[in-house]
Amino acid sequence: MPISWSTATSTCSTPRWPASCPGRCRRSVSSCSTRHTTSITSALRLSVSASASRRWKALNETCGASRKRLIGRFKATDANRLRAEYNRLVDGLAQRGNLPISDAWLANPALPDDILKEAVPGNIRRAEHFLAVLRRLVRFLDGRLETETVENEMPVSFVASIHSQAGIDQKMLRFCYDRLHSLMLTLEITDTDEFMHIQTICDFATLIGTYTRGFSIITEPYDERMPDIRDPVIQLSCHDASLAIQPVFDRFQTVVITSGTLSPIDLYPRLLNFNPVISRSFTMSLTRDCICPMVLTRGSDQLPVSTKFDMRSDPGVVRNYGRLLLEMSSAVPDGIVCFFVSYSYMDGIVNSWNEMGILQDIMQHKLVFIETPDVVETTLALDNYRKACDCGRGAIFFSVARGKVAEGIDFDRHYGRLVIMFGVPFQYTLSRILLARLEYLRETFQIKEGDFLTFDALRQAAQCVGRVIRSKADYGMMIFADKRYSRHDKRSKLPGWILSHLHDAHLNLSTDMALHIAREFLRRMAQPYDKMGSGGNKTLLTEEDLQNMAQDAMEM
Amino acid sequence: MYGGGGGGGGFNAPSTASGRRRNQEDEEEEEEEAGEGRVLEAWERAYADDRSWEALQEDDSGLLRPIDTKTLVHAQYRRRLLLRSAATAAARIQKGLIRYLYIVIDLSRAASEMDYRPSRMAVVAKHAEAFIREFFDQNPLSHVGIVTIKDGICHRLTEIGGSPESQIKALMGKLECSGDSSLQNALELVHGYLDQVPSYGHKEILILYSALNTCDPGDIMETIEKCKKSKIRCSIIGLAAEIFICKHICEETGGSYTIALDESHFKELLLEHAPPSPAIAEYAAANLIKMGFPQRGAEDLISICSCHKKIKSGAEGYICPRCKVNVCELPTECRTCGLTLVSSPHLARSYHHLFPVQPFDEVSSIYPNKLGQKGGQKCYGCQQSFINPDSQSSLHVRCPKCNQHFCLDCDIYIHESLHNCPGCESQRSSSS
Amino acid sequence: MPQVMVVARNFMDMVAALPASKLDMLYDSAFICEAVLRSLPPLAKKYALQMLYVSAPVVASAMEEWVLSDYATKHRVAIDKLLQLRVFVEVRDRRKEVSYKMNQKFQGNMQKYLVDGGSLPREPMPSSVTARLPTLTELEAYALEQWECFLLQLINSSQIEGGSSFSLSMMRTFQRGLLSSRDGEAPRLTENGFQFLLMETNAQLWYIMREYISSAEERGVDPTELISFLLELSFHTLGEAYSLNTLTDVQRIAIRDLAELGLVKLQQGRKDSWFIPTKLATNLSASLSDSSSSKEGFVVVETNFRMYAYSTSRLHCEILRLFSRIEYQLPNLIVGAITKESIYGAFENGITAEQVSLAL
Amino acid sequence: MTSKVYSDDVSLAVVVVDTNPFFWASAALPFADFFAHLIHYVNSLLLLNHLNHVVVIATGVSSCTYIFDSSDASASGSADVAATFAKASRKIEEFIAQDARCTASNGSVADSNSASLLSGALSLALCYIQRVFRSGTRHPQPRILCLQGSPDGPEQYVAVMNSIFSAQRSMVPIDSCIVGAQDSAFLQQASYITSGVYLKPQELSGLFQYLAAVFATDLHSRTFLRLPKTLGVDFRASCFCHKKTIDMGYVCSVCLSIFCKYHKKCSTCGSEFNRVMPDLNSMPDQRQ
Repeated sequence: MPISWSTATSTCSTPRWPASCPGRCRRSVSSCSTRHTTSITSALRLSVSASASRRWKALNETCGASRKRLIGRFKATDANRLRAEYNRLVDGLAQRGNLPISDAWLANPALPDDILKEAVPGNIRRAEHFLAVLRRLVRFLDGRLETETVENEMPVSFVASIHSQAGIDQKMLRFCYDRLHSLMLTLEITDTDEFMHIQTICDFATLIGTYTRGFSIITEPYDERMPDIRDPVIQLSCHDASLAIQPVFDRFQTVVITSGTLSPIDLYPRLLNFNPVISRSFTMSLTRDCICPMVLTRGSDQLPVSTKFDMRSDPGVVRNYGRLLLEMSSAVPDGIVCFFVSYSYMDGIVNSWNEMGILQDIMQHKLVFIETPDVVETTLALDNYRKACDCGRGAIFFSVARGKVAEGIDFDRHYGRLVIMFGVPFQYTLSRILLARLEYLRETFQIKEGDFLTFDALRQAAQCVGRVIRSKADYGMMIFADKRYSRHDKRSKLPGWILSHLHDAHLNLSTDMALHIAREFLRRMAQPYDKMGSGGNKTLLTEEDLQNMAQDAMEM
Repeated sequence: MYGGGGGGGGFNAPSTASGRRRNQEDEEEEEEEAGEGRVLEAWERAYADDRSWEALQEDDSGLLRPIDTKTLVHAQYRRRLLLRSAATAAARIQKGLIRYLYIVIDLSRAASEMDYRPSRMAVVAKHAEAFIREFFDQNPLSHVGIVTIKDGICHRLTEIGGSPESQIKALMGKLECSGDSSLQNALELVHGYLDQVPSYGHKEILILYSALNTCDPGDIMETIEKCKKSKIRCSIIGLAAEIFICKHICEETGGSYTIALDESHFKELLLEHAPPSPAIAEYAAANLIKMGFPQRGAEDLISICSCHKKIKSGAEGYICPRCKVNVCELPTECRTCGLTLVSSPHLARSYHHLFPVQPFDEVSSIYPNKLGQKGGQKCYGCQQSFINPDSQSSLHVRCPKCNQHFCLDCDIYIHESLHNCPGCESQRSSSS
Repeated sequence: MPQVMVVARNFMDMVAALPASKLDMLYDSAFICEAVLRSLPPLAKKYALQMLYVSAPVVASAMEEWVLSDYATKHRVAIDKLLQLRVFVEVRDRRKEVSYKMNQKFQGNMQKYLVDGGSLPREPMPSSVTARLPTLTELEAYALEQWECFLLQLINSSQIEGGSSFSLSMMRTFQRGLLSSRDGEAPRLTENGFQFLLMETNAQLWYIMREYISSAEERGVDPTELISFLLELSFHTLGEAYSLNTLTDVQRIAIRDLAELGLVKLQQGRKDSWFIPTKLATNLSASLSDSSSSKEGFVVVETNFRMYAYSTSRLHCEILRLFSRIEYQLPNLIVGAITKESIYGAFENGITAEQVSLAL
Repeated sequence: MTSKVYSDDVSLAVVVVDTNPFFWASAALPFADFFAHLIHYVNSLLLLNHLNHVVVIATGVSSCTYIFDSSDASASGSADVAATFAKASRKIEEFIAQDARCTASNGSVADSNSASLLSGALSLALCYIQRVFRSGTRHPQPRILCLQGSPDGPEQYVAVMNSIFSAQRSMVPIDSCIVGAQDSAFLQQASYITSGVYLKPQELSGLFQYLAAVFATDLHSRTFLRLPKTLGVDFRASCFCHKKTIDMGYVCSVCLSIFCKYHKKCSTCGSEFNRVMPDLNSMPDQRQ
């Protein structure tokens, strides 16, 4: 099971967008793409499903094993090294002090410095004790997993129950991560993945030990989607993105947050609770209008298409989506990326396409690759997808909004001439985590569920389609295939750089019209053009251009 | 009267990038001012790009009349011309005049698409024919072969040869399309053929590509390398959209890659390949070729022609100067002694590439007859007076050498077709 | 349109039909010769030219040598034509061998022409005498206007264009064929009348002239004189003024009628009057009507029988009105619809469907 | 439709007249008579069809010019054709004089067998014909008639050839009537390539008869007629180095210039020749 420790990715991602103004982040000390920070939900996830139970044992064993090995090491290692380690544990503070501060927060952004600065409590300083503590903790969690009911509690109560049942107090919990870390350092353990699970537990412990608010622990014995199979899960979910960005604000005096998908821009200060000095949304400066967003609402048969629950399983809709993809695959060169709202939906629709024979027809034009929850498979698929694009065979990549691909992978140039967003990627509204989070948001920030949901969905959508164009030499088309996109409240939440290119004529298209537009667009884009941009639309600013701008700014 | 305007608009719009951009812009604004609910239907979209109706004006009596596209056409012609003359700036420009060209025509499934009327295939064939004629007109000593791709395999329609007719006939015969297309197979095949041509020949491939993908048996990159090694210049004209691999091929082999916007643009792009490209020095080895210039046989003599083995009276045959055998048509290779037989007109056809007429410089109409003493108000070439009422601009050009003035039409004609300056030709001093 | 040829040739037939003596008389005037020559088929022209300086008769068989064997028929046609018009005269020498020689008069005239590229029938009046002459464009406008209003006259004789009321003789001319005038009611257009409307201006001209000439016979006027005069007329210079005094009285009568048709423009000077030939006149001898005389404009007919005609001329409008309901007229656009009634109306007048579709 | 039936008749004839004084000085037929024949011919063309259109271009040793255009004649009224002819003859005299003057001025070529500027005249003619083409759809059928006496000028080879091909491209036949002593290889090729008629009359005194018989007929009716066939067209090239005609020679693969013997370096495009076939792979590839 992949463990997405999302906060770890919230560090300086160099500003990508708009890629036009060299002097932009000169004054900033740091800047980060907010994309990730807000999505720091579902932090930890221990699975004890049948398949994983073995792993659970393995976990225990590893605990045991590691402990034994540790003991062994103690025996083996000479006194001074032991002392050295001991010292480090004792005056962790000093140690930390020596380390450059930035490293500290980079290494562990989620934990405020005060923890780091404190010394490790005595009762887990010795390795044996620490391991014993871990043992107890694991056993406790194990116990919790036995439960038949869905529980949702705050860290406080959870910690309390741990204390009562496992006799581990908050302080100890808080230091698990740290302690394990140092332990591993000492023993120079390299094969960390063997210890992944134990680390997970430590992380978990540390987090609950640290934060009293903004998180909640959710224990679900069953997966809602398949309520008969027992699949108990303990989830620690973070509702408050501001926690993650907090250290950044503390650490730097000037923070510039840039992103291609910050919209509506006013929502962010509330989510990340800070008050912006300036908040600007820039339009994209392009030599030619090289992106062509379209909203496709109807299939060729003029029937509406959508992924609303009532419609998504309708064969008509499925077929229309299929036809759309087929037509496009015959008209668009090289790479096409498709995003679906969820894995389950993707599986479903791809299956039915297969049955309808649409998939086979598509295969005649392009190879089809699918993203799976498995990282390795996905990377492999991506590789081959790229190859297929390079060698001219043409390929389609099926992917999922909010998936790994949607988050991190670029489909620029010929790797993505077209991206189709099938449906509006709303979150799975019944999930406990989401509910909990919405509740939290309502209480703390007075943000309405509806707003947040659409905002979140559209941001996801924008982010998906944003994969396709990465520079102004590049060009690509974006199809939002759902009738709901044509509604103003939805559309208006799209970022400006998309809206500015979204002609009114492209707001309510059917498949055949979209096809025609696509052909036109591709031909137009294939024509040679002057890279520098000419006259009115100058896109590459020179030094003096900037100075002039500054001048103007001064004057007004 | 519609035809003129529409045609003009349609023709001008794609060719100039700026024109393109302008069109898009006013298309945008047009659509912005079109209200919220309003949706351009598909057929409307087709016209939204080239807004040919804007080219129409009304004259005082309310009659429609198309704007005179003459100046526009002339402007873009001049751009072409100057471009060309800039390319051949060097006084002694080397041109690859002996070309071995394989035209690869994609007859895969995609060629049956109807976005070109009546179908891509038909359009391609039609213009390919025109191209072949034009090609031989411009490069008489060159050879052309046709290869078609169909069902993923590709086979040679006609082997490389010197006469247009056979090629065209073969092409017109074979017009149905199916299956996938494979660039690699095509390149492999043609590469195989082109490896045999003599070293002084310039090897070229021109691919007219309808499909948007290629199903290759092996690694196409290797094939590209091979072509590159054996100095084969691949150019591709795409009918639908830009494909990465095609771009790659052309960049690697020094060819040009263009995408046709519509039929007229396609024709334009295709014909750009007719004039010989400036020879890249190492692409072909310069060499002296021994050639024979046979004379028509005398009326009375009856002989057997070596090509068809038929009895011919000498009149419709030529006599190889070396081995005195009778051949039917020129240019060809003597079957007996292998001597390349050409007629001097064949060579002469391509001389204008060597001695181009230098571009005339434009003269504004403010002082029409100050410079041209002889030219005066009239075009020296066609005697048409520059001051014609209907066209408001009496812009004309002047030959820098003989200072004669010419009207725009003559200017185009002289540079595109005639290739001598009448002024210079009718002066003893400069005529030699 | 085939009719044009028919008409044009018919005229020459008429000339040919004249008895030899009259023909020779005609050939006295160089213009007749010229006109006749020009009306010949290409090959015949060539022969005439070739024979021009040959005084001795040429053997027919030798002539056949001139053409390639498989075009002998054309050769035949040409020769026949020449004989018919007595441009060539057949002579048989004692060895019964057919050979042709050229009509002396004809030959003479032609030779003269070649030397001094054709002179003029009569000197134009010095511009001092004449008041300001209309410019060519004015003249053409005048001619067309006249001609059109004459045609309009044909279409609905009820409406009379201002000023130009046609003389009886002319009307009578039209009666023959074009208009079926049942006594009592106003004359209406007949089938070939409609056909006539669809012809090229030049063809129409010829047609009318033929009618005119043949009708002239009834009026006891010698057709040859008319013919020669008409042809002469056609060689006058466009837009020059010629005095009426140079004309015979027959010609004077004729010229009045012609003026109504717009062939010539009459002007009254201080002491004497003169006539100015218009384009129509000068085109008389032309076998081909040049494009300027045939008016621009075209008709679009939709499948719903709605009809858009791009034309400024009232004439077109009227012609269309014959078989369709004109809905409205823009400066350069006539919009009409072909309805059941309208088409029935057309059939009433004996206009056939073919003609209608032909017209469109 | 009508136009189609008749337009075969209507023809535009551009007559190129050689007024090379060096030639006419020693010609069998005095220029005056020749000109008279010409006038007859032009008249006969105009006679055949009043829409026929004749243009006369004079080509001298060192210049060319238009001397007669029936269109501006008819514009001023077909009446004063005679006047226009008078003007024409005046013009041609002026031209000859002026031509002689500039020949004298650039005393480069004063030898007796110097050529007239055929290339220039042809170029002018073609330009004029293009204009007629532009004039509209029902333009007359153009053709060119060259009345040449003086010998060919080898230095005009390329230019003449260019004009010939251009004529061929626009389907303009080039008829040629040689009034001089020897055949003209240029015009032979011109007539052959553009499928015109090449004629060298034996009896110059009856020139008009030839003109009327052969060159007066329009293109359409030419197909019926038995016209003089061109036999033995000389297709041999003249080498660039010595301008002498050869029937076997070396051609530069880069610029196709012809040499009568092997050279190390092409004098036209300056590319070096290496006798041995170079193997391509050994050559350095400048692309990377």
